[in-house]
Amino acid sequence: SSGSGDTGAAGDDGSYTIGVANFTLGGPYFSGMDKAIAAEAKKKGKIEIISTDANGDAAKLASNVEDLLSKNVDAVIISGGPLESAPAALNAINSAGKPVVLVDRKFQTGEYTSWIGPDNEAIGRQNGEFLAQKLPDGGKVAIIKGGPADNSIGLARTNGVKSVLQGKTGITLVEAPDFGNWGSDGGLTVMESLLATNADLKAVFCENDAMCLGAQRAIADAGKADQVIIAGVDGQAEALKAILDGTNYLVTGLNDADVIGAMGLDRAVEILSGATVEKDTVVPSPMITKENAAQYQNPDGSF
Amino acid sequence: MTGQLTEPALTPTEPRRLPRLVLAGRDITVATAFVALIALLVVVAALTAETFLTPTNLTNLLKQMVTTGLLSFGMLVVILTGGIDLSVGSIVAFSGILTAGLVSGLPIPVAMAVGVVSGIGFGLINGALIARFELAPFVVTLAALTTIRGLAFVYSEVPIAPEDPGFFTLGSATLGPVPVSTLVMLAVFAVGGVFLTRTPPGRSIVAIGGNAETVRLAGINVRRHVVLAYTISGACAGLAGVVLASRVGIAQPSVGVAFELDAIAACVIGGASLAGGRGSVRATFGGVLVLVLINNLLNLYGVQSFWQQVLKGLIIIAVILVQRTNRVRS
Amino acid sequence: MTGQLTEPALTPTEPRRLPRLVLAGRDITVATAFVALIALLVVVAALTAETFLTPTNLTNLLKQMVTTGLLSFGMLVVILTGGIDLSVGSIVAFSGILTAGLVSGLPIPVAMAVGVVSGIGFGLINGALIARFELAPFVVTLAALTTIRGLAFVYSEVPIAPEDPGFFTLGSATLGPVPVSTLVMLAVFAVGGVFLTRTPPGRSIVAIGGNAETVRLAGINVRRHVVLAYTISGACAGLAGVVLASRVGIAQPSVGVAFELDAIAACVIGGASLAGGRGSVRATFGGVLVLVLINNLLNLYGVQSFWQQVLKGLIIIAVILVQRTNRVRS
Amino acid sequence: MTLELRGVRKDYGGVEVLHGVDLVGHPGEVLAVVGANGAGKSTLIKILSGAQPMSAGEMLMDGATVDLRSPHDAHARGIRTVYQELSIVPGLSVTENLLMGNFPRRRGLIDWAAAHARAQELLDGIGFGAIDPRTLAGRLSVARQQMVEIAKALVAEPRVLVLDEPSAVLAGSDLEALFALVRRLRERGVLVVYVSHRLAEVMELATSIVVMKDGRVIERTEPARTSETELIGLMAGRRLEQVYPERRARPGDVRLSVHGLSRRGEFEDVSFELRAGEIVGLFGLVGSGRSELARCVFGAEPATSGRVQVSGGEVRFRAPSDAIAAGLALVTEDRKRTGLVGGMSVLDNIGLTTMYGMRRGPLIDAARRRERVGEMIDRLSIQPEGCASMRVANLSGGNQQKAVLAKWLLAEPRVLILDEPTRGVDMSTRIAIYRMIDDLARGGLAVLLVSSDLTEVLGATDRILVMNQGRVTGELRSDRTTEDEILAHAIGRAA
Ligand SMILES: Nc1ncnc2c1ncn2[C@@H]1O[C@H](COP(=O)(O)OP(=O)(O)OP(=O)(O)O)[C@@H](O)[C@H]1O
Ligand SMILES: Nc1ncnc2c1ncn2[C@@H]1O[C@H](COP(=O)(O)OP(=O)(O)OP(=O)(O)O)[C@@H](O)[C@H]1O
Ligand SMILES: O[C@@H]1[C@H](O)[C@H](O)CO[C@H]1O
Ligand SMILES: [Mg+2]
Ligand SMILES: [Mg+2]
Repeated sequence: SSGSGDTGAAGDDGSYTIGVANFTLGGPYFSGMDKAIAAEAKKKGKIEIISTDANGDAAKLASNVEDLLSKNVDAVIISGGPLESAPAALNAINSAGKPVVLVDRKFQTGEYTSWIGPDNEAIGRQNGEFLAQKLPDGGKVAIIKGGPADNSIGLARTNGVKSVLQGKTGITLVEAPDFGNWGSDGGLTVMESLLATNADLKAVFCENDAMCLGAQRAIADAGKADQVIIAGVDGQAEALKAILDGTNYLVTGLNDADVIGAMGLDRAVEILSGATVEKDTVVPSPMITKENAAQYQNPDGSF
Repeated sequence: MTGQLTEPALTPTEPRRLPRLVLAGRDITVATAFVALIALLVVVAALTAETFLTPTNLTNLLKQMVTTGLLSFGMLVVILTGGIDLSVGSIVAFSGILTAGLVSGLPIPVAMAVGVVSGIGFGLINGALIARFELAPFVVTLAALTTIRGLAFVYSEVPIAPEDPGFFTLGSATLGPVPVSTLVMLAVFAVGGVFLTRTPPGRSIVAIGGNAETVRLAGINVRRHVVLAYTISGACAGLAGVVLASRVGIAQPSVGVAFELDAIAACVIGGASLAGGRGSVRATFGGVLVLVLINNLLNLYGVQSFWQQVLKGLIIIAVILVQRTNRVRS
Repeated sequence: MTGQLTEPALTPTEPRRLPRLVLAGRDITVATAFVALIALLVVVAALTAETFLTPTNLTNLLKQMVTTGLLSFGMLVVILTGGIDLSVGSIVAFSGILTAGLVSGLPIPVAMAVGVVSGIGFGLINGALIARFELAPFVVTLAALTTIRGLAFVYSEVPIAPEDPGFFTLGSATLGPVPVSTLVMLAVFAVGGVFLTRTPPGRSIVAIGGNAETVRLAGINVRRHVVLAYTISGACAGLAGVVLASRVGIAQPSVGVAFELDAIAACVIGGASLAGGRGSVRATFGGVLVLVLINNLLNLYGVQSFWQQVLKGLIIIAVILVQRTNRVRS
Repeated sequence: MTLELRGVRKDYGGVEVLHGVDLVGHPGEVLAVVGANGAGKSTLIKILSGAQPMSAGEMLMDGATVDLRSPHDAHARGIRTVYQELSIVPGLSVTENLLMGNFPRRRGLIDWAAAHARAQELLDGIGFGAIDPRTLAGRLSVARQQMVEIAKALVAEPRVLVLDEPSAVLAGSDLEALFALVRRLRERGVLVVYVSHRLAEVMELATSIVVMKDGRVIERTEPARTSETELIGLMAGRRLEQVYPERRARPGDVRLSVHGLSRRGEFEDVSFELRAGEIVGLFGLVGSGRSELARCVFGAEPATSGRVQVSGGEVRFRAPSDAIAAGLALVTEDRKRTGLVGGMSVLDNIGLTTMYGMRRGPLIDAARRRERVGEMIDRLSIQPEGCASMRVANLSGGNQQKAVLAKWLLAEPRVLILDEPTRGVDMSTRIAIYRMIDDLARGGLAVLLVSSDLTEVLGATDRILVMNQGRVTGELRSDRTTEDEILAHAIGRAA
């Protein structure tokens, strides 16, 4: 715990200041997680949160972390978004002797105290198995990636799907050449192009729900809602609704920003109070279908 | 001195250097070359990509040109005055999410109108700052890009997906094989063409880009016309935002990043000068076609995303090179 | 109005009312006002944000200005010729990932030099296309933005994090309280200032933006100087990419998106005219300071991210308004 | 309408350039304003036309005080101005330039057919019918652009028409048309304010003449009561000696020789020689191709065919830099577009051509440059005092012209091509320029003087080449020819 900082009033009474360094808040998943962290802190009481946004600029993330350290926070939570690593930021935190908890994104390099996030490859496999089961006679399955190419989370999800489907007889995989940029508008245009080149698609997997929601519209517009089924990732509210409504959106793998955010904050507090904690914690990602979708709907959730 | 000249001197016939083919004061060689270029692109596409001429793909093309098309027309108007509007992408996001947010409480057409009006409002503010205080358009609209994007997120951090299926009509309905949204865009170009060539405010906007001081001396209110230009751009962006949200079915505060670049590119590919005063509605539409065709073709060929980027840039250079070479030669 | 008749009235020039004090051709009132503005920002910051004057924060500020600073100087040179360079963000990404990729095989300084050279290469190509074929800088560098971004991904789809701690030195070492990277940037500004005001090529670049035809007829190779300008911008972007990668400790092909906008904003806040021929190295540095201070302050005040964006845009408008009002009044 | 200025003062950034000007003009009068470069003529006109506010004083129309806040105010009161510098919109048709803001409409839309017809009618009506209203204004020659400019001021008949050096770019029938127009307007009761350096035409056209000097009106007279010589003396503040120096050329070696030079669509098969110590005039009507020839010889434009030799050696200029390296210099005819960088200082402008040669290490040798440029400023008496650090665009028109000249003289050329070098330059400065050219020629310089001013061509040169429609149609000795003979060649009717 911290010493005599202006803002860091840490102590044995369990009051802490925790900094949150977001790489970007420009996506609902990320702003949802940021809110979940704040909400959890409020629930716990006596914890002050200082949240920063690097607006997608890696150097700014490093500066923000330095800013946080100069404000003498007790711990830092990093939501790295599409960033693959942030050695400078991690080094700064380490040399300040503060713990750092990564949420969602696990960095490839550098020392961190603890990570909480999903097993993306597992989510992909789970989706793959579901699709294989829904397509016993095989068929064309399209994959829509978020991009850019250096995005390891998306890669893991796609690899998961591929690892299951590639072997299956009768199934052909079609990877869209361009990226959907993790948004519904991107999902829509990429799906439109896919449908033009592959009229006989049977299913589409998107690396997140937002893209699937756009893809679903493109499929509906093309009058193929009965032909193409959809599988996504995240458990975004609109996706849950589509699944529950019995549309051709059949499945998603839960990657709950609310849960991961809350767990991240809990983990930081645990560390600060001296507990020994697991280094890497995989948050389970149950498969969500029409049967169980209702139980994951959370009107108070931020994502 | 020459003044005392008694005999009427021969006046040489002029103008002397003109392109070889002239029709109604335009050198049609450049325009023809441009049409030929687009035709060539289409023919190459049709011959090399089997799926290019399928109805789905053609409908796709028609849909995919809507956003860039709408933004490009508005951008052209601003570029003609010698300005630029970098804020259009953010306006797209704001008007879309605003409309989607209002749909729950208001009739859909009203909500959509409000979305467009928000674009008009932002355009007005841009124009007023630029015209009234003579600030550089680039920085004003760059600041607007930032502020309006922020406002879109302030309005709603999360995407909004209206339930009412009527919300999707504008974006998904078709008239025969032609999407309604495409017709909306074509109507904007048609009306816009008449506006710029045959109405006094339209001509004033063109003239301002050529020489604002002269226009001022002619007793025309330059400021008011500059404001008008940015308002038109804002309106187009607002409309594009509404159409896009309706098409995607979900409005996101994060859409539209870098949309302004494609719109500007379309204008310049169509021969518009960023110094103002030169640009044509038809050629800008051609520029939109070129961009949409490039994207479509690269996708049909299945070119990998980052190679797509590499090629897209190179093709744009090639297109303006061809245009340029032709212009110099004629 | 003889001199100004054809100048578009909307570009904020010093049109009719001239400042009262003129020193060596500069209106010092505006410069003074600008310095006062920055000083005011600093004082307000120091008084209202307790942490502003802490050594950590000041060091932070110094680090935060490096990328924008380097890019802004290069951008200024290009803007002076009447051009623009939108490709700098992509060059940052390319040179960074190239350097990081080479570090495993080459000595670090050599790898870094190669990174900078890649920027020079891209600048050369931009400049050659613009100067040789007289293409619009906006579109050429927009195409380059796309192509070079694609090439960064072609070079490596995944981020590269060199193991050798020597790679981090440039980005993290300090000389006393001052980061080495900041010193590098300051050196660029110092040398650049001398270049633009006191060397023949520098003066030629400024003159070209004022009236390229006059410069050509004066026997100066305009094309070569335009190429030089883009090459300088490319070099600055290459250097910025290397410094950034070293600072972050990892190179990603996706970094640098929209960096060009801040660089352009810095130049214009510093009073540069996008029409070319007007702009100052010192004032551009002031523009960089303004931008960095705004970001820093909004952070220190703990303003919520989206509101930061809203405010950042508004503050930029306010700053150029103050500058403008002052220019007109004096 | 009677227009009156009382005690008008104007200062630019603290420097007063008009020190209390009084002026009265009546309907049906052609009021000529003459004065040396920088005397304040253009400034006065800007005040008359609402383009610049006065710092002190008042303006009255028919006895009532008026406050012009903008050119628009002036228009509304019937004051129209044709400025010294062109202000057409080059990318628009002549019709549009003329009718801007006043288009005929049908059902809300502009009726272009009617608009063109009206423009044509307008041009015909003022004697400029040769201009096709559908052409893009930028495609017209400078002379024709100037005529469009004048036509624009007459779309609605003005009560006061202000013309700032309207004849500077006109010649021949165009000039005749302008004079006829001014006379017609006068008869119709319009007050015409006419600024010109061409005193002959002032004597011919004006009903009254106002002489300005150093920001003051120092004399009001009439053509019948004065003479060109007297006017020149008043403007200069001293008696002027002979205008043109006595030339006794002793031509030396051939410096420049041009053989069969052609450039498609502009000039054809042009051959001539220029010797050291010679001043050769190049006369022709506007549009005869002289400027193009000069630019081509200078390497600014490539030739289609033909050869150029400098001092006997074959040269191929791919760019002006090659020509400059070979010792050529070209003072272009359009100082604003091709002679100056308006936003830069006088120092930067004059030093532009020579800065690469004036280096210390990588830096410009600032001290030496300042000194050399300073010498040039003194030699050509470029005004105002201490103008080296001023923006060149803030100099008066004539002084800008001198700055261009200074730039090229600083380069110490061996062959100097001057394209209308005295356009807009006052008489005493002209005399200085002629003297300087004469001196330089005596020192061995070869000079080609392109000019539309017959007296100048006759007086300042040794030999005259005459061009007509892109061809050299005559070569005459200045001391053995007449204005009529030159003109006959120029219009292609020489025996
Ligand atoms: N914008 C300006 N700023 C500062 N000084 C100016 C400006 N415009 C004109 N001047 C100065 O005012 C004086 C009068 O200039 P003006 O243009 O009225 O002269 P003029 O009589 O028209 O000369 P010319 O015959 O050369 O055209 C000159 O000394 C000139 O340098
Ligand atoms: N049809 C045209 N298109 C483009 N530019 C033209 C055209 N006609 C003339 N010009 C340009 O206008 C300028 C003035 O033209 P002008 O008719 O005075 O010809 P000129 O040969 O220069 O005449 P002068 O004999 O008076 O020098 C020149 O720079 C010329 O290149
Ligand atoms: O895991 C998250 C989410 O799936 C989001 O939708 C995109 O970015 C990833 O990092
Ligand atoms: Mg004048
Ligand atoms: Mg000429």
